[in-house]
Amino acid sequence: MDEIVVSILKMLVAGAICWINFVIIDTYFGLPEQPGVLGAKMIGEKVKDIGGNLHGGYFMGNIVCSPDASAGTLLASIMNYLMGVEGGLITALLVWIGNRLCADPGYAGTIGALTITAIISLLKPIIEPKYFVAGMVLAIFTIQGLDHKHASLLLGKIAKKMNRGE
Amino acid sequence: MDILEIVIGAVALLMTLRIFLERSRARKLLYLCCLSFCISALIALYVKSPMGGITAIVYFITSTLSSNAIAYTIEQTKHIE
Amino acid sequence: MQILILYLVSLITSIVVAALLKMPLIQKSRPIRFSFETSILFPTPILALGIEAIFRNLFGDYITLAFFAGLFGALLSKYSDKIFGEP
Amino acid sequence: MKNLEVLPLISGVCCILGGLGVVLHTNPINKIIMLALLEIGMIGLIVSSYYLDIAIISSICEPICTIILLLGYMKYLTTIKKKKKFGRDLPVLSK
Repeated sequence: MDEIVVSILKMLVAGAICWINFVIIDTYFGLPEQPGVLGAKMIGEKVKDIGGNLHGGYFMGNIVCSPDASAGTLLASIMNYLMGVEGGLITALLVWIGNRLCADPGYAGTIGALTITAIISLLKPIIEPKYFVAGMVLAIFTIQGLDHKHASLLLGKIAKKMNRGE
Repeated sequence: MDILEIVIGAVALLMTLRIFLERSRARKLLYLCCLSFCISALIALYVKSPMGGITAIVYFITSTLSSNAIAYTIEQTKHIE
Repeated sequence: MQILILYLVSLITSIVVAALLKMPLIQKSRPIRFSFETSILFPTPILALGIEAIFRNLFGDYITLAFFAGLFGALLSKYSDKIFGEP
Repeated sequence: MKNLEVLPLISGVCCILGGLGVVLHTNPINKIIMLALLEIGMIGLIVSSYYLDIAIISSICEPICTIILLLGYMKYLTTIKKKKKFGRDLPVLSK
């Protein structure tokens, strides 16, 4: 019974680390600033119609339409769990190819994969890599699945504070 | 059954029900993206070998390509009608 | 220790070949985060390290394969817009 | 007694709900989204019995099928629009 509580605590801490990592990298590389492809523009306008923020809607649309730092974080933690540090490098190569197929420059995906590899290799004695996999799923659930209106308002506030958008 | 798999499975089940019951076409794509994250994590936790990791990466990137094409078509057809 | 030498060989080879192919040191068009150009600093070392990791897991530790991994990384980075198409 | 796994359970639910959704929805784009849901469940069922190579091939072929269906739908829409304009411009020939 005690192990379950400890593992849930580890999962929540790993989820918080993943959330901070991918939101900061995606915002720095200009996802809320403009829609990269035509489909992201449509999703941003639909999110604005239900009362959300336009720039937060562009952020969510860009995540759907091309693999960005969120995909880099999830796949790099998967390959760290299965292969070790070398898996992070293979992930960076494959995510770059996928980004170029979706007509995206590909800065956010590769740099997100490399930073989560560094963080996992630093924290390996305390939190095992398989907790990062479940934590990333919880982190993406709070943005894409729970409540679109409040999530887009929060993302718009972060983008305004980091001087991207508006 | 591990506790991690149970948590990811609960999230995936909730996403499946919300895709089925949602009215708007654009917001179905957001839920579909979250479901794709969940299945990719479950594949890696089920097959514990490097080949399972390669399968998860290839599955996730091609799923993103598919939803990109659907979103592009929704924008185009709105312009036509 | 030997693994570190292999990665260093592929890194240095990719940078030297990319400099011989007359690629710019950093992207010319501003702002950098929206430009599609490839340069010496951004995608070339990452591609070389990734190809080297795949080769080392498939075939084994050879220093010739590290050299070829750097060469392939530089060529893929140079001709990427001809392979994937202009945006 | 076999241990209950999570991945076949989720994939089965995805397959059943996707199949029901393809029948019940009426808009063509909604039908295509539900078909994507059914394909997700199918790939999960293939992986859960360890056929990894077939899973890679079928997940590469999935967006190609979706793109061909979407091209057919856009061609259908433009054909309907052109036929209406043609009939309005030359009303004599439409009889």
